Amino acid sequence: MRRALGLFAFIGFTLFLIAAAMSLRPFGEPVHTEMDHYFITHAQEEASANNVVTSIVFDYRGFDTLGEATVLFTAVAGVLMALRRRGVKV
Amino acid sequence: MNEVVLVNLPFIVVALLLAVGFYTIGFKRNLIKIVIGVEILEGAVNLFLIALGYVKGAYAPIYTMAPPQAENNMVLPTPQALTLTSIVIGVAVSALMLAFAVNIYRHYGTLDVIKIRRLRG
Amino acid sequence: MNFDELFWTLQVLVAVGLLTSAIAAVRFKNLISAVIAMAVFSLILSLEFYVLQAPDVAIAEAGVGACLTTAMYLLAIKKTAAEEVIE
Amino acid sequence: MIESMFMWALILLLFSAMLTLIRLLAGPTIPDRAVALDSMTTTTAGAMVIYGVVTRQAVFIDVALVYAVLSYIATLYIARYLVRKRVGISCECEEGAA
Amino acid sequence: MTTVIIKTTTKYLAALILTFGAYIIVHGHLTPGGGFQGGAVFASGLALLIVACEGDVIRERFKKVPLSALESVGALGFLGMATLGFMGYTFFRNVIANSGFPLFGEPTPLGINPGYLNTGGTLPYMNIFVGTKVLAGLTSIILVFYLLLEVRENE
Amino acid sequence: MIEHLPALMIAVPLFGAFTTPLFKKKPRAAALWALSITAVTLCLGILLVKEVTTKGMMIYVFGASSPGLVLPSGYHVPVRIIFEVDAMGAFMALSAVLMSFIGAMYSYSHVKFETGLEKYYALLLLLEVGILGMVLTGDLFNLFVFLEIAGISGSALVGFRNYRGEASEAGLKYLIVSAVASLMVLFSIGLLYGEYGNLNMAYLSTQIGFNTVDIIALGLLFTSFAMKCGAVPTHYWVPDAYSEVPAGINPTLLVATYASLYALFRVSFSLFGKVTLTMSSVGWIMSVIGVLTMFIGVTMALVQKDVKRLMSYHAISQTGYMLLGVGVGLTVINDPAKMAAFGRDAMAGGIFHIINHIIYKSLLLMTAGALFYVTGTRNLNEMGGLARKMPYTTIAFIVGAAAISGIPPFNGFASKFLIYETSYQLNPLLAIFAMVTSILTLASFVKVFASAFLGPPVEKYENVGEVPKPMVAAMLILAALCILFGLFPNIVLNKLVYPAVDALLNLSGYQTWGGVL
Amino acid sequence: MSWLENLTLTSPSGYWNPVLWLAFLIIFAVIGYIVYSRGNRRYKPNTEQVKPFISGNAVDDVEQIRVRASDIYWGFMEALKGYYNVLMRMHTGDVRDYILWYLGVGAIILFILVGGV
Repeated sequence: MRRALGLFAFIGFTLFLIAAAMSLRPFGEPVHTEMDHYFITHAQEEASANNVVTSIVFDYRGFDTLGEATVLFTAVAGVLMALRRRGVKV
Repeated sequence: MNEVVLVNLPFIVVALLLAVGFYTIGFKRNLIKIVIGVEILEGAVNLFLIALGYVKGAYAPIYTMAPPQAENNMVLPTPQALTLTSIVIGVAVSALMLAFAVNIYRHYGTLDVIKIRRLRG
Repeated sequence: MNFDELFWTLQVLVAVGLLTSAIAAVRFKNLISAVIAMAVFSLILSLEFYVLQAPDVAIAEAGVGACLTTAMYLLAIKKTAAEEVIE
Repeated sequence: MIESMFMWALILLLFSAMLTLIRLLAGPTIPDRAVALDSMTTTTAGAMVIYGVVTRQAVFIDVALVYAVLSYIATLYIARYLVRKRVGISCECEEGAA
Repeated sequence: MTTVIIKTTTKYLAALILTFGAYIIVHGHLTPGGGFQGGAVFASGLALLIVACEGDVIRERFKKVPLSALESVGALGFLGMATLGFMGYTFFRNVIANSGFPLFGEPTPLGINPGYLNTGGTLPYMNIFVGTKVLAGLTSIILVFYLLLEVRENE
Repeated sequence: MIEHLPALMIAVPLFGAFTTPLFKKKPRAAALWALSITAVTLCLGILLVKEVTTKGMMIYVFGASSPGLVLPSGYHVPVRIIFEVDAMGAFMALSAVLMSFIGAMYSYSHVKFETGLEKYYALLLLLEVGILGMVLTGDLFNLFVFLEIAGISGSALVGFRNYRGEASEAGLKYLIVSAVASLMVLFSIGLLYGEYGNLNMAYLSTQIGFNTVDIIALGLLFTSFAMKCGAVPTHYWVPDAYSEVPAGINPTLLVATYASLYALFRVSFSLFGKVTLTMSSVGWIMSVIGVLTMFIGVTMALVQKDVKRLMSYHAISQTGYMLLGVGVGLTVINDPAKMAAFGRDAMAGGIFHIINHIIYKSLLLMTAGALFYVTGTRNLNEMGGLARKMPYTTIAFIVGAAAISGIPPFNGFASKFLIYETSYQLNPLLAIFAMVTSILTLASFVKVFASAFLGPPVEKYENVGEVPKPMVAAMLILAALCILFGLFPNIVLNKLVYPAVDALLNLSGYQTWGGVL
Repeated sequence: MSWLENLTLTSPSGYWNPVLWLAFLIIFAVIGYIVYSRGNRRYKPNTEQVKPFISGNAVDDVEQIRVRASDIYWGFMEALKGYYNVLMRMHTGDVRDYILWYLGVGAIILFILVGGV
């Protein structure tokens, strides 16, 4: 019973995912590229870096990278906390 | 129909990988397998983002020693930056999940999801 | 053989490899085998990033998938059970 | 001409990687699979280098270098696991790709 | 496990990997790579050292390295580089780029070029800080997993 | 400096979080440091609310040469990350900073005897950072990143008591749920990026149309955020997580849940504003889910015997009120007459209920934590007669229970009153369900009060006394806020809630970054 | 009296003023207190009068007169037994079911939205 209902839900959800993938624009032909065009043409003079991806990661979308570093920090703190030796002092 | 499948092949692969990941999370009984399922989902979404950024016949968005025809013919760089963030998040999530799984094994002595149900009702 | 044909051949090969290794990672009863399959999954994913002109992401996926995640999984499995329960 | 040769070499390398994938699926024991992973990594690293040559992007070599170096560590971890385990369970786990 | 082969290989390979990680971190604004990737490679090198040595050796060695403090320092440095933008601009402004600051402050030539290390503004600094943070974080994750195991086996 | 306020809201707690692990052997110092950081953030949050409600939406462009420079010269798309703080975001930010402060104060005594406290406080601050980022940002991918921060730090905190197996179980469940939800959010972000090549929510909302990909993205975002905020068929993680987390984290975790609710509202009203303007089915789905959430939550709460689990099911049921209130508004959004008649009031009720619920549910969960602190158990069957031993806790509990049941003059009544009145106008059945839920809520809190505080005293707890002063202070502050918000609901409504409602409804203002263009 | 109106919460079909409510409450409390104080006081502590009266039976053990939390609303739960059976079967506590419910709800919502109902 559980398995049948679960399979039903799973298949239904997956069909929509495949539908989304099929109805997306063709692979390799992006339509709206204004933002990326700005990055490619302006990254060298504004961030003075040859690697456009790095200039996005640390300059244009640097705040995301701060979030990313925070995620890693959080995970490390969480792992160290979850695997600490003794839970209670006393 | 056939054309759509071939042209959108990476996207279809992404959808199928998502399906595999959801199947793993939904129907496997081992916790480590469930963590693997989450990681398959991560990989699928990362692949999706990168596939969105590809431009036919374009070059990597790096100016250092690039071939001369790469000028003004680069793939979209934003999805790559997003994917980097997403990969780091994936590592963080799987590390924490594995730590919890190890902790659960210490207390419950099993990794069977059916038996890890002290909290219910 | 021109570049376009090469690209699509690579795409098909990578698609097959990704799906196969993912399904293998799910189906293997032994968790070590599943982790090895995940390493292969990560390798092929990295190759796909590479082919799609994203070397930054490919390095990240390589560094993470080839070594760190595999090591974490193996250490975690070492501390727990290696075999999946029989359903 | 030389371009085409590189492309064929690339295809051949990836084809051999596929063959090792079959070994990974079928390999009855864990060491088989570990070796399959290792050889597949090496093959794919070679393929990456050739792809960099085909597209004439020198900076792509870094990726292949990282992969070639790091796969050693993964193999070492697996080996370490197997050594510890041999005392308890034997490695002859008899199930295939199911 | 720690056979002669492993020990000898590790000795040279670890040095190579660590150097390579440092290269990826520092050259992040020129070639593929950056703080996170380099940090991951560096942490992989340390993971190699961890797996190739015996448990006690690792504990002795890494007790002297304040990994979590290193991680905090990396994160704080990254935040501090971002805060530099408050001097007249906004948060995360790349204030050093094209400013003529002696370290990494030169403008880069436009178009395709062989790559000059002394460019990038705050990007190389951020790369280094993030690299420090990532290598400390990932190493401490691996280490805590590994040491937990050793303790349990000894008990 | 005042224009840098949105960035400082993130930078200050982040600085605190990064420095807290340095207090490795000094847990007291870490606690005081975290408390002072949350206090500073509280001051900044109050400043932010004042600024936003008086001067309108605040824009902060990260990395531009000035904070208001949205578009680069010569381009008509935004390229940098933009913080877009309107009254709704400021409202949520205020609740987040307030609750983090209260939680840090409460934790000072509550987790005194545990180890790893520097990590605990760091994670508390990181949870606050995650919430603040989620509610202040105007960038879709940034929303995802902060959603992950909130999810990971929240689940790590749920697993804080690692000597209990149940805590790790709950943490793993929460982590898997939040990982899957955020991955689906990222997938739909990818769909939208693939269609329109941008990540800014204001820009995207001008572009979004009715094609299949957009609608699928809407569905995925809706479902994911609904799961993260604990709407009913996907609510199962809520009782697990809330009951295992230390009580000092409960307020912040509650706000983290409602940050997802905020994201749900933001997606429905702003990002897909053009779509939901003509598709009333989104509003109906939200209302129906709200009613289901309310009813199933409260009936499950009635049969619990674990006190924190009971209160967590009430948290689910109260989420239903918010979904119902805002869903009623969303249903009639394309009908100006109905909107003026009751839609705006319904939304005000739903949004006012967010802060009311955060206050009284935190209060209740804290009293449950105080009971756990003195008795060491959460099982109601083993408690009894604690009223004389813990007078302040009892008073706080009575205030909270009266507020959650909607008894005047406490704050729960004001918002529930608005929701009943307005949902009756849409469909009387909705209002009847809401009232039945309220009655059942009162019934289940009578049960808790009778079995924990009344009855003959238990010998085991002969020697227990009142909990330490910081815990009492935290509870009494919240009890006072309950009474204040109940006595002067109009002030809160006019100063905070109606601006937030108008900010949600003001689609064109959101799309043009508050009139920058 | 504009401040009084300022505090009045109006809704489509009603209004609520906490200050007025409080004033009435105080008036009624005063009336109640007057009525209460005019009654005669017969409360004597430490006598039989303050002991709980349980159908005239003498109960020595305190544990026997405690109403346990799981016994409260027993009748309610008995009456709604079918409903609670279904509900309890939904709450399995299995993490896979959480995800499967998510998939199911997502499929239904997507069906409604894409189908354009």
